[in-house]
Amino acid sequence: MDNFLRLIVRAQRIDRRILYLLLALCIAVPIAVDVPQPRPVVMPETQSLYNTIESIAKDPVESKKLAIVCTNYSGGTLAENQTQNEAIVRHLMRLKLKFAVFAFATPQGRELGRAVADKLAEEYKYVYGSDYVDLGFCPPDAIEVRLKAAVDDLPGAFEKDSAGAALTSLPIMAQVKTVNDINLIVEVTPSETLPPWLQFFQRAGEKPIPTVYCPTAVMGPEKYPLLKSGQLQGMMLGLRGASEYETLLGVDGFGHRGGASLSLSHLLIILLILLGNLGMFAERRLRRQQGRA
Amino acid sequence: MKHATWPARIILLVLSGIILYAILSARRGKKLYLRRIPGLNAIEEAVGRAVEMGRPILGSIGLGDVDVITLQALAIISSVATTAARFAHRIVLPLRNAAQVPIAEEALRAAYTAGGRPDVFNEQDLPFLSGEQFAYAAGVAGIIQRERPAATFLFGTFYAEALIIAENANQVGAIQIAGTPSTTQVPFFIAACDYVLIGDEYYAATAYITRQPTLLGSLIGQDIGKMLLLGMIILGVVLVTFGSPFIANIFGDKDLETFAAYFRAATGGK
Amino acid sequence: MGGFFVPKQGAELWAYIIGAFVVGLGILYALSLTPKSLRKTLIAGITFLGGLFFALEFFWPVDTAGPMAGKNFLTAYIKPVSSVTTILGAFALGLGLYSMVSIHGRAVAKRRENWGFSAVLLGAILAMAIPAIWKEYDKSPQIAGFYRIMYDGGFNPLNATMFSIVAFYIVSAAYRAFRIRTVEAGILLMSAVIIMIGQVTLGQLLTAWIPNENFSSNFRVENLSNWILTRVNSPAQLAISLGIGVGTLATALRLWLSLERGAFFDEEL
Amino acid sequence: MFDFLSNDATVRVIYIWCAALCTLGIYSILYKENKVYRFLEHLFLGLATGYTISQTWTTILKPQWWEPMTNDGQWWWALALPAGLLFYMVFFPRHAWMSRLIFGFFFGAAAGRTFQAFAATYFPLVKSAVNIPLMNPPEASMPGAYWLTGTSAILNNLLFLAIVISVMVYFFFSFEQRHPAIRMTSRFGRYTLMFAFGAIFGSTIMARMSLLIGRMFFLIHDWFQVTVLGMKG
Repeated sequence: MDNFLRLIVRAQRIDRRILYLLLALCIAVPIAVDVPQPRPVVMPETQSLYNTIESIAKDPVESKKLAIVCTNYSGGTLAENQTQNEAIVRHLMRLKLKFAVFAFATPQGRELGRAVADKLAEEYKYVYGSDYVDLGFCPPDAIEVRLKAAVDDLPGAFEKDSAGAALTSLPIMAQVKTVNDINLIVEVTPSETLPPWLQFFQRAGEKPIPTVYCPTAVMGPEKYPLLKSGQLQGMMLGLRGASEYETLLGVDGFGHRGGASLSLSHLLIILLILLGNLGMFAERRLRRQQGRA
Repeated sequence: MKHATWPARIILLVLSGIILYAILSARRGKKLYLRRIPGLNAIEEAVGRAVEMGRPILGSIGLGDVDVITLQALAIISSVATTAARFAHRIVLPLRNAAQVPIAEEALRAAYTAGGRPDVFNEQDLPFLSGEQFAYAAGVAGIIQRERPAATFLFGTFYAEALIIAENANQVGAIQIAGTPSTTQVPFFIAACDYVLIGDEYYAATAYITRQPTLLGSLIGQDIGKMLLLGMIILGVVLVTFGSPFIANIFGDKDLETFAAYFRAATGGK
Repeated sequence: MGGFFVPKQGAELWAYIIGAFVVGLGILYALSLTPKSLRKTLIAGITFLGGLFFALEFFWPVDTAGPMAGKNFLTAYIKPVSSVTTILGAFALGLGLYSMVSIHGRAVAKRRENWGFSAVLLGAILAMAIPAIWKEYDKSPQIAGFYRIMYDGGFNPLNATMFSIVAFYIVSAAYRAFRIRTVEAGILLMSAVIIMIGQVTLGQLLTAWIPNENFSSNFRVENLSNWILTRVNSPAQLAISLGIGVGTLATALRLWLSLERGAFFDEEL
Repeated sequence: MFDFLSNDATVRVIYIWCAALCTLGIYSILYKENKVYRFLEHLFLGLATGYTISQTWTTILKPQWWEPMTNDGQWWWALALPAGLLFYMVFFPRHAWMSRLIFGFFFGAAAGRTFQAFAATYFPLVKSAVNIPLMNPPEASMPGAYWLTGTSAILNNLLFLAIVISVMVYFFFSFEQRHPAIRMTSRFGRYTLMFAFGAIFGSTIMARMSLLIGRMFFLIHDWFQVTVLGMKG
């Protein structure tokens, strides 16, 4: 018994490099070998995001308007944000909704967002300029001003698309004049980029624009109050949210494939925490025994 | 909210008025009480240990621009520097934002002078590490592994790089004190650091360390302001429970017409 | 031609640009003559004016109807004023560059220990900055290709890898910190573990047998973790952010009215 | 000589190899600090600084300053240059105080914006904190409600209010928290804070693992399987 306790006590101080190696294996093995796995349970906030887009498509007036997909991520968070972005764009394209790609946190965001739209456009026969448009990149310092101006004159505020064509020359913009011609704001982001939309755009028109949020898992929790306060109509939380959304759409994307690695790594951490605590209690017990002896 | 509604004007004016009144009365010499904030007493201890071990101190004022939060962080690091200067001890302070460079240099030079050892101050100990978040993190991690600081002081705005810095410092056995208003990073500081300032303890810290009447007064004003908001929340919940969204409407986007409608309803539709 | 503040063209434009620059330098010179006793007042005045614009624009009543609906007399100037702040902020970059280049340039020039790393750093600045700007003016494929190698082969993967390294650190931090030594540590551990289980499919399988309806649904782990996030985490976050909000407001007031004290503000000028 | 740079496939092979080596080299710090990491650290700092320079020019100075000034004839932008020079006054000790003029302008602008930011950020939060009736909650009559919904909604709302109050009380600094009621409230506040921080920690783990999954996917798939082994993407 004592030998067993001593073994557990030693497990309390596993060298960190062994922890790192274990983690690398937990992540890498499921990627190298395709593991079958069950579908996730869909969370209410993900379902609500899905329903928001569905109801826009069903509304004869709203479905004619333009959605804004703001892709504020960079290469660092591709795994989460790109997967979310693909799921959203796929959904919009399935429902034949028009949308604009836009970014203001990093110029990379615009490039990445545009690349996703271009890739899926082939599949859904979307045509640039009439089904979707690229509003370009706006430097973060200027976003406040840009959005304030866009409230009354959207094409005027953004002026040109990323290729330099005047927005007014594109067929998709024919019906888009002001904030009232926007039916949805999608914010895909790894950072604090939601406030400009909420402060200067969402409620600047005749009625609030449905706004949905696709943050990395770390940014999500602090925004739950906004779901309750009605400032957000849905949220796709990190890679898990993307995987749930893929379930709703019935597709197998990266969200689904990465799921096994996610599960294993979480399991590893929980086991390690368990081991560490057992070790601590075992040590206390040993010490007490020694104290008695 | 694009422009102020009337309730917003009144609330902001009242809050600002309370804070300013508290500041001004503190500056006129009113005695002020401030409760103890545990982590702050550890600062001297950490500096002392670094001196004993003969290894440098590492500071960071985070990723923020030259803004309110960063300036608060700099004030805390400066007071650490004054203590360190008394023992002619080195502080390394890597910077992420170009505009922070001249301000940090000036502040630390002043701090070392105040501690009596301006000769120990060296501009090379305040390196600028690119404008990019993770390049900064990579640079700080490298500095930590090479210089093996005995104590770290991490104050300011932090994002995901917080854990990179804190874990590397943990590996070299540094005693760590951190404080940040970025709530998302607090749990990681709790996990990796010895003392952590949470939420607006961060704003209280400078007042507590410097004992400046202005800052103490401001803190008292903030307390009264928070009590006011809390009082309105409690009153609002009671009113909502009895069917009146009055307080909820005050904090809404709609301006006077809502209240006109409310009073019409309250007075029987006149 | 018309007025003074209208766009100019050609040689006249350049004359105006140079003229404006020279006048600006003149103003700088005049400012440098400010007597010591007035300096703090001057700085306080500029600080106040910088803030007054945004404060007034927000507080000043707006028109409720007509062409200026939802605007006041300052709203139109928000765009140019913000542009000015952005541009001036960009000019500060040179300060950081100076610090970096002087430290590493000196290391290379004096062949200090490990000067090779400093040389790599200086070389990398040029290798990235030059093609990144050049490709804006010259669309040749060679430059695009070189930029691609620097960006997709260097900067981007270094960035992503450094970010992902947090995953390793989070494991060692969790392993060390989540020991039930105190009540608080126990609470931290419990809520983190429930969230972790509720987040992954493997964890959700644990309670997938419980019917997801009515009362019993409360015991499913994903609903439990959602409850923690919305019902415990939310109000706590809300209360923290209200405190921070009032703190920010207070500090903003001190800065705006030049009441702030501390290392930077108490120096003699 | 640099013709290979115009071949997309060649460029792709080069940058994938570079990226893979960079990725592995950075991870080497997990074992211990070494020359490879130090090389990549300096490379990264240089590239990042170069990137910052180029972005400052291409996304800010060129479109917002240089082009309006030289193409659109708005000559008055030339005045921005002397104003920007104020930053550099720190290099001249006699005139260093002048840099405070521009910092002052920045502090002022940041402060002036705070009023709107406060109203826009915190007012809706207060509104949502208030909207929690402690009797007849609307949830009780929503679809999907069952016999306990009404009670649990009330309990949840009470909990919400209790947490808001206790956490705010925890952050009051101006009086000693001696009275037992206040001490209990404040301690409950601290416990709920720990609950919230645990929740953030737990949900962040998923985000960070996702990043690592992304990098591992690159190493295993893009680099090893496709580029090294030549398997089909």
